[in-house]
Amino acid sequence: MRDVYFDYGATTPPRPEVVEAMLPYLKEQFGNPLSLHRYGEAPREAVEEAREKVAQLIGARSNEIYFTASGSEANNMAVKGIGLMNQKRGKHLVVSAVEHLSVINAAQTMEKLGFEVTKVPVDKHGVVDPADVEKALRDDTTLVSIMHANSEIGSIQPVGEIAQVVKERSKAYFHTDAVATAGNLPVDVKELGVNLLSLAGNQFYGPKGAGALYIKRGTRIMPLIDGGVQEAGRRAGTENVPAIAGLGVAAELATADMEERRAQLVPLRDRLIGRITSEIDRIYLTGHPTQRLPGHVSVVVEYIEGEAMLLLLSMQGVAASSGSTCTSRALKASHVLTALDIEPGLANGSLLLTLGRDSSVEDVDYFMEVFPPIVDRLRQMSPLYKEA
Amino acid sequence: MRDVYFDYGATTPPRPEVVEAMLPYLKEQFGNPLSLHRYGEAPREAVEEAREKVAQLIGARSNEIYFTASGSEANNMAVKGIGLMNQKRGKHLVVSAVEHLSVINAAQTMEKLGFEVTKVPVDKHGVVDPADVEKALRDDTTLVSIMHANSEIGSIQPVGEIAQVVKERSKAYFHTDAVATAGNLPVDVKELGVNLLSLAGNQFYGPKGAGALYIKRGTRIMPLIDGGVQEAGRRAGTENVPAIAGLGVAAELATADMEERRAQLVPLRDRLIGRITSEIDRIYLTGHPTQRLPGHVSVVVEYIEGEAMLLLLSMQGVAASSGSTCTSRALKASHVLTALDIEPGLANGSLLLTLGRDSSVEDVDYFMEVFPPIVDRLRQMSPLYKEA
Amino acid sequence: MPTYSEKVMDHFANPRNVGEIEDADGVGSEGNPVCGDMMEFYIKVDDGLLTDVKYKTFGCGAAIACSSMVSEMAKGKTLEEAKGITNRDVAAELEGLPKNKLHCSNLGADALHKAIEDYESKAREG
Amino acid sequence: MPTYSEKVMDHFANPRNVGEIEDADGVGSEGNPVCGDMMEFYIKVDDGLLTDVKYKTFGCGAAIACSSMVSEMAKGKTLEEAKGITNRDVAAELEGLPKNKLHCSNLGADALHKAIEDYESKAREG
Ligand SMILES: Cc1ncc(COP(=O)(O)O)c(C=O)c1O
Ligand SMILES: Cc1ncc(COP(=O)(O)O)c(C=O)c1O
Repeated sequence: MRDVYFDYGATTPPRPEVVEAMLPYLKEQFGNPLSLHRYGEAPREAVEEAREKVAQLIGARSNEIYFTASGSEANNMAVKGIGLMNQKRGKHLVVSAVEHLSVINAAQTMEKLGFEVTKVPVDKHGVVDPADVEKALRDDTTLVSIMHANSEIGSIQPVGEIAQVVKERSKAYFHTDAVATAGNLPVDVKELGVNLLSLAGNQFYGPKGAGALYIKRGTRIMPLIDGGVQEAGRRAGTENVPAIAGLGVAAELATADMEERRAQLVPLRDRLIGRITSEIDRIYLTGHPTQRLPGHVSVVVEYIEGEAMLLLLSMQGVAASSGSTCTSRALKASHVLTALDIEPGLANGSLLLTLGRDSSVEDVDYFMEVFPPIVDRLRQMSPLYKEA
Repeated sequence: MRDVYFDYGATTPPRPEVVEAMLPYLKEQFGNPLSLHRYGEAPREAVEEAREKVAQLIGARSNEIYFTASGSEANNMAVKGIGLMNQKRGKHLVVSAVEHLSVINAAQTMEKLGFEVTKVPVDKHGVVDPADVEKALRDDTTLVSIMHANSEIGSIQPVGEIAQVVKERSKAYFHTDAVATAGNLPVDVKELGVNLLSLAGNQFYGPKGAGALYIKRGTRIMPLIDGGVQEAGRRAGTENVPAIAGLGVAAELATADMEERRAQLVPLRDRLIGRITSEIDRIYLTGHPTQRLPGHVSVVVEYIEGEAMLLLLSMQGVAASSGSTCTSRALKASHVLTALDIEPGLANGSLLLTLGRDSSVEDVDYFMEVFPPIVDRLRQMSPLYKEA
Repeated sequence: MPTYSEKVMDHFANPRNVGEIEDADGVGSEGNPVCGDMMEFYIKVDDGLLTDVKYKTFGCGAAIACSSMVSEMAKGKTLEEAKGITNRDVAAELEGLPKNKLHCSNLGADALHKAIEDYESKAREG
Repeated sequence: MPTYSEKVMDHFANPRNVGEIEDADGVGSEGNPVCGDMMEFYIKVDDGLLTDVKYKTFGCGAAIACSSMVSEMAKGKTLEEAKGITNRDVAAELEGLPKNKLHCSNLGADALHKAIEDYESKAREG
């Protein structure tokens, strides 16, 4: 049986160079970067070196990079920090309907704190229309947060255009959640024209526990975690030096081989999309057919349920994921598939195949060997299929 | 030259067992604990195992342990999360004047959001009088946060008594910042009678990037980091599995050898305090003489400045720290020493020597060899000493 | 998949009695695709005994395993005995189900009961 | 201590011209212990030349190094030349100071200027 990891979207394996770079800071170089003595030196330098590498990855200055422990923390910091800091100017936020829950739920918390939130819809491919963002803007809007790409359906948003609209038509800050793209696709904060941008190391072969928020110079933001002087006073807490060092190396490696990786993944993705949609009937691609993350394949399969597919795939050695109700710990229908107007029964047939560095044509072809019989088998026992 | 690390208070070296326990999750077992397939299994089990070990360390149930990335995050989560969630009941918080900045500054942020904060004073040993807490309580108090021990002056607070007073005299939740004590001294949430408690792995030979907030069952609290379903929906973000696994092992080891470690450190501490205060004149212990952290020695040295002492100590191989204005990145006088009514000039002569696992009598005696000449030398060049 | 017991996985991977009964004496269904789980049970009754029990299931691993387990537990039982089978019994027989699956996926007994009701109401009418 | 240049560390570890001048022609001090840095400069003046410069310093590494550097830069200079020494010159001569030390600890030139003022006001009076 072949071992196929098709869940790079859940998390990526840290590259050996990344782990190697972390080890010294778990061992001899365990010091606190704030320490003035020699134990603080190497850790402090490691953190600043990583800051430069992350800055380079996204075309920022290093003093605009603030380390966090996750993409979710970066998103919360952006949404809450901008909202709370700028409330005198207004208490209105704009997000899209397909944002990651760390943006959606942070916005919901802001509602509880007296803010108003407008959710911009998406088209059937999950893409935001800049004109809809424009319509949502108000005099009292202080933040617009539209993600760069959605990890559930792969669609890439026209963030540059949206940022332009926000800049021209309002005084709001513009944040983009680039957790799914940074390190995987070219991301340049200046080209995109964003004020804030979130990223997370575990999405591009870096370690867990290390993310970052880019905050453009001059942006007024309140810390999410108050306390000491770490991260220029904007994010307190002893720095997670090993993870930050690992994030730096991951950023450096990603900068170097991003093109190569994209060139590897896009054909694999398109091969898989092509085969899966032509060889199996009543299966539909979700998200945009071309404006999508490299390596990202998401479908809904009619008449059957996602978790059952995952279990049978797993028995064939394939690790994948699903946005079905049953596979969400919260047991709620995916808000993303709901926003696409996919009807809930169909949404429960969601299957997510995310390819990465180690994926090969052989993996794709093996998948297409084992998957059709699984679909058949589940459909044969489905009361819906019979009815159809 | 001897290499003496007397800055365990800044951070502790992870024990080899801790690092060992982390490695698999940086490598093969890189999966996301939320994943339903086999890559998610071991990481998920590691997180839950660590949760049990941390629970055991502090006498809690494992479902009352919420992992965070740092002590500061846990403190912010407690102060802001309780405050914001319970605002209908009141908007008054009580903290002590010597809390860590992650509590003090979080409380200050709450003031900006319309809350009132009462700061309870401390006596000359930095200890809070439960009667003062009682006086500060109001009908609209929702949270009292008093630390277990202060890392700058070592004083241990009568947290059990204070918790009792808070429980009897108010409806407020009681939080204690046990970052300096958990893993180093016996801490039992039931004995202490607290509703919330913060801890951090890097303070007891665990990794950086892993802390926890104990939240007693039934406590109403708002997440600091909204998003996914991790940590029962109370703290979103992909779990930092390696760090959490390391924290678990550190907790387990600490539970096992805490007594031994205390028995090692208290005599060393007392030897150092005895020698330093008797062999050098015009040097004063800060914090409580006996109710203090094992291994914790803090003094103020008259006529000279902390950073200069640190530099010269460093040249002799001794790594220590100071609360002097010059050694704080914020270049502000330590709020802790200020709260003790130590006059600012004297506070600048602060020196902090924190001993730990690898400290020995030889280290103490070596320190007492090199330190007096340093004091002499700096005093000889001090304009204040001349005047005295 | 550590969240499922071995027994669940066995019934999921090798579901017993799957299928339809063309000339069923009773049919009952429970759940719906929106929730992610739906089961349809078919029974044959002879002299107060469930001589055959089959089902079709749309749903997760737990839903499929529960259907299979219910069919096994019910087959050969009297109608009264089968009515006494609860979702709880099914979960117990499966050596437990993950907490979050207990309510939404564990509908097999309910669907079976509906099939029996269907049979009984037809019997009364006919 | 990576935040300090080698030159700073050299002057901190081996401060030049430390001490008092008993019969100083001018004395000037700057800073105070509350801020963490205080320096007192003593000068001997002969025929408009600074024939001796000494100081005492309470403060951090930067403060001590700055005092030492100023004493070296001023010694042998004319009063006018010495007045021209700025804190910036001192920092430059030390191959830079950490940003957060530029303002609070770099008081050496100011203290020296005060000592010169003291000398000049005495000269006017006397
Ligand atoms: C008492 C106390 N609370 C909180 C903290 C903050 O912990 P962290 O640096 O993990 O955020 C510290 C740090 O040393 C501490 O000593
Ligand atoms: C688009 C997007 N934003 C945010 C996150 C949250 O990142 P983290 O799990 O690091 O908190 C994810 C996670 O996969 C994501 O895909």
